[in-house]
Amino acid sequence: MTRNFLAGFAYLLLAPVIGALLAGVDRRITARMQGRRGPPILQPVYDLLKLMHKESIGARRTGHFFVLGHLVFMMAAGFEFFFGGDLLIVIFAFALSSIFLVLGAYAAHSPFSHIGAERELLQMMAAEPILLLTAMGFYIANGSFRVEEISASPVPALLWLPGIFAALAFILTIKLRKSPFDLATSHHAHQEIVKGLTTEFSGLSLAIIEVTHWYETIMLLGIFYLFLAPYPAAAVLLVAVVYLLEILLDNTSARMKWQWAMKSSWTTASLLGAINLIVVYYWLGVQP
Amino acid sequence: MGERTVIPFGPQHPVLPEPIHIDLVVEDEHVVEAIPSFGFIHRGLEKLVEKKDFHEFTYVAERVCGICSYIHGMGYCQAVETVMNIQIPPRAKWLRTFWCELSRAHSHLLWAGLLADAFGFENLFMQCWRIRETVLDVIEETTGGRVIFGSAKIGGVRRDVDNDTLKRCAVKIASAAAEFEELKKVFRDDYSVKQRLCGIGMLSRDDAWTLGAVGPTLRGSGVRTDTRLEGYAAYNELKIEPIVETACDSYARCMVRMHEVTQSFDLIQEIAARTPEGPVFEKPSGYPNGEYFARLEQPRGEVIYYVKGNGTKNLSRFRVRTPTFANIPPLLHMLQGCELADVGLIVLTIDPCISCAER
Amino acid sequence: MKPLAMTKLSLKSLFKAPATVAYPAIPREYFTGTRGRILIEPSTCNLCVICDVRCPTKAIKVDRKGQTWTIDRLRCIQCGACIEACPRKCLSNENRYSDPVTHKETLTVPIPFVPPAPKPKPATSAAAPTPAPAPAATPENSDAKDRPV
Amino acid sequence: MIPEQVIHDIEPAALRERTAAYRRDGWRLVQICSTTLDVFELSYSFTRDDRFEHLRLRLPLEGAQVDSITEEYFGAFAYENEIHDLFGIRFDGLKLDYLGNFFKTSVSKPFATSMCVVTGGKNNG
Repeated sequence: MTRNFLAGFAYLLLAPVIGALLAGVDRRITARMQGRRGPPILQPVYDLLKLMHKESIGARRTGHFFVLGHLVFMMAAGFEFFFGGDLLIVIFAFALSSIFLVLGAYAAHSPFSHIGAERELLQMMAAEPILLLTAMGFYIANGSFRVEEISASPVPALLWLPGIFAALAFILTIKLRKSPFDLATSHHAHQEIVKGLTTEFSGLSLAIIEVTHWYETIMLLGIFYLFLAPYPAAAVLLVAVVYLLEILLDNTSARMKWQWAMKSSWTTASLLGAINLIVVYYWLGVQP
Repeated sequence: MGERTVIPFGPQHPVLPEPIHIDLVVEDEHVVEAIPSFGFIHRGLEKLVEKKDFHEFTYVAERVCGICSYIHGMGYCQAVETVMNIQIPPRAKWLRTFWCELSRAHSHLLWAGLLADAFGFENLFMQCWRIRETVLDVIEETTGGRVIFGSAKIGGVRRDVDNDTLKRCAVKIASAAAEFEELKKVFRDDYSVKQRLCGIGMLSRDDAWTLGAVGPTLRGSGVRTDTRLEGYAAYNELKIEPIVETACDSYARCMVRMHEVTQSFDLIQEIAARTPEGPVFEKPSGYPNGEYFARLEQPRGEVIYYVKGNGTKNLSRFRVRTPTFANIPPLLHMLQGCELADVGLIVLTIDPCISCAER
Repeated sequence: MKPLAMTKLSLKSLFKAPATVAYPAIPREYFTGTRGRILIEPSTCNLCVICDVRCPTKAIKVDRKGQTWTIDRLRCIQCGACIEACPRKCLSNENRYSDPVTHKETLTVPIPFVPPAPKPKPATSAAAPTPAPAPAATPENSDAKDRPV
Repeated sequence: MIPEQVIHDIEPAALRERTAAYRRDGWRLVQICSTTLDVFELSYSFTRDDRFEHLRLRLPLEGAQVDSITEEYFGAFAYENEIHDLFGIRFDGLKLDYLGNFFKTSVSKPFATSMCVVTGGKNNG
């Protein structure tokens, strides 16, 4: 139990640090793929420090509250995950956190952030089913929703759930806000709705959103780790490969429109996940 | 049926680095109405002709636009030369053509990058601009400037380029052309690019013609036209085949420009090999008296320079009708009923340069 | 139609040296003909005012009485009209841009020209068209007061 | 070959009719230009194949008014609004009228007088 708490607190402390470094490496690799030198690895940290010193401009104070909710529930979801708790609770807290950000975007009276919020909701609709499928997949393969028990299983989940793994990788693109799914808000404001969801946040609020995004990234990569949990080295390698592929995809694709985002995730990804689930269900002969 | 929202687009907008403002009335993401406003940067450059010596005005003409600057300066000179009945030396003609094609290549590459950025393809954007940098280097090596060439002069060109430099530049351009072919394939074949361009911003052949579209916008709608065919400068000695696409959508306009870059690269190499020896400048005498409409092909399309002289050192009227100005009515037509996500992209497919449209 | 047609190019770029440089740290190389900024060789100037007259942006001011030559670098468009017009070839083009500034200032160069005795003799020998080194001048703020011509 | 430039001098009243004829014959409107002399001189340029022709009409400086050709060529609205804002010429029957808000100029009708120099500006270059 103490170990669980330690892991949870380690997440709370280290996730932003690792997330920031990961973002820095991401920016560097992206730059090199584009033929540029790229910023220093610590650039995301410099950006964050600068944002914290900037004035927070917002027409309504409720925006700040929602952003705080976004952070707190994200931290809760990640804590629960690394604590080894229930995967379903992790997913629900995670969804709640995203909803808080959407509410924050709606709180400002800006057409850009409103359209961004609408697109974010659509993207959540595209992503949530797969997250639930993932939880169900882990349950069928291991007989438990608890992360602790899943990771203790001697057989890697990847063996049973390759379809769900692929579907989840698809969703990761949406959650990381990378092309082709950077339509609600992208990492740079070159979009027809400026910066969409986060247009109306500035200063400290924007800094909090940025930190939350780092928490989010680390937690999502944690789920990928779970697929190969019995072999830690291989699992870390797997996570790295997934992340590198995400960067590559970001650099080889245009931003798609919401219709395409919905269609592709509900057909390709959901189908992949659902078929995988059904096959495993009968293969294992309703084990639990 | 969603609620109607008005989304302001411009005059300062990250996707569109041009000061045009469009009020987009949207239902969900569907644009019901697009109401444009212009005139944020009317500088009255045409009026300046009454204060400036007609030789000095070349510098002003070059500054009508920051991207297609050279052809503005050269078009002005060509109009004045016709009024004054000056025959410029052949080498000057060839050098002008050389710089014209460099302008076209660099303008189209810049545009391709902006388009890629408009549909969220950052890598493609950076790669286009990387190749453009080679073209800019050639421009800097031959003229001394990167976007403002400062090489046009009434009676010829302001600086000669020795043949060794021309040859060296041709080699650089050849390597840029090879790299560009790789990028062109991405624009031509990539699934996500085609998803974003095909069938978007339709402009039928008839609409393009009656609304007065010019340049790649017109050629992308299947009209075979190119002012270079008239054979100004050294174009009468070069073989120009206008690039025409018939799909009438954004993809067609994009492909027209892509093929034109290749064409320009080929022309640049041909010109570098064929430029004749001789003087590059003939001193004009007297003052212009008379009027002339010069027509040239800018990267963005046909451009008109009207010059009216009254026998003094100041012209009584200089007018430039830039291609963007002619392409605004077709743009309004294309924007009706499009998707919000496509607005920036459609505006870009006419390659807008609002600053030169308003002068 | 090809999905992810950019993959090859992206991976190639990843393992190639970047096309950009760390600009201010590593200075850019200019071409010989780059139109950077205008330099003056004060010893050959005879304050003839032709550059002042020919400058299309009125960036150059020549004060015959005070014996100074002044340039407003922010007004200058590096067109080179003054270089072409100068009869003594004392103006030249340096292929390096002028330094960024935080406020507008002009550069005034004192001209040690001594007007010839009543009988003027055309001086031709001093016209050396070599690119001049940076002039020994002190930049100072000067209001744009009256100018000759 | 650079085509000959034919300029037809016409009466303002004949503009619509001549324009309609060009439209029927499949000409493209290239541009409309106004010049301030002792009168306003309007030039309408048309092109087809390798031909390039202009209609030239003259209007008085005071109370200049002419028919709009947006019925024939809708794209002409841009030129007509521009000329209205810069020269103050009124166009009757303009199908898309910006009512003087096409160009946002600090001086109204800045091009209406020749050699008009707006003094007092800091930048005299």
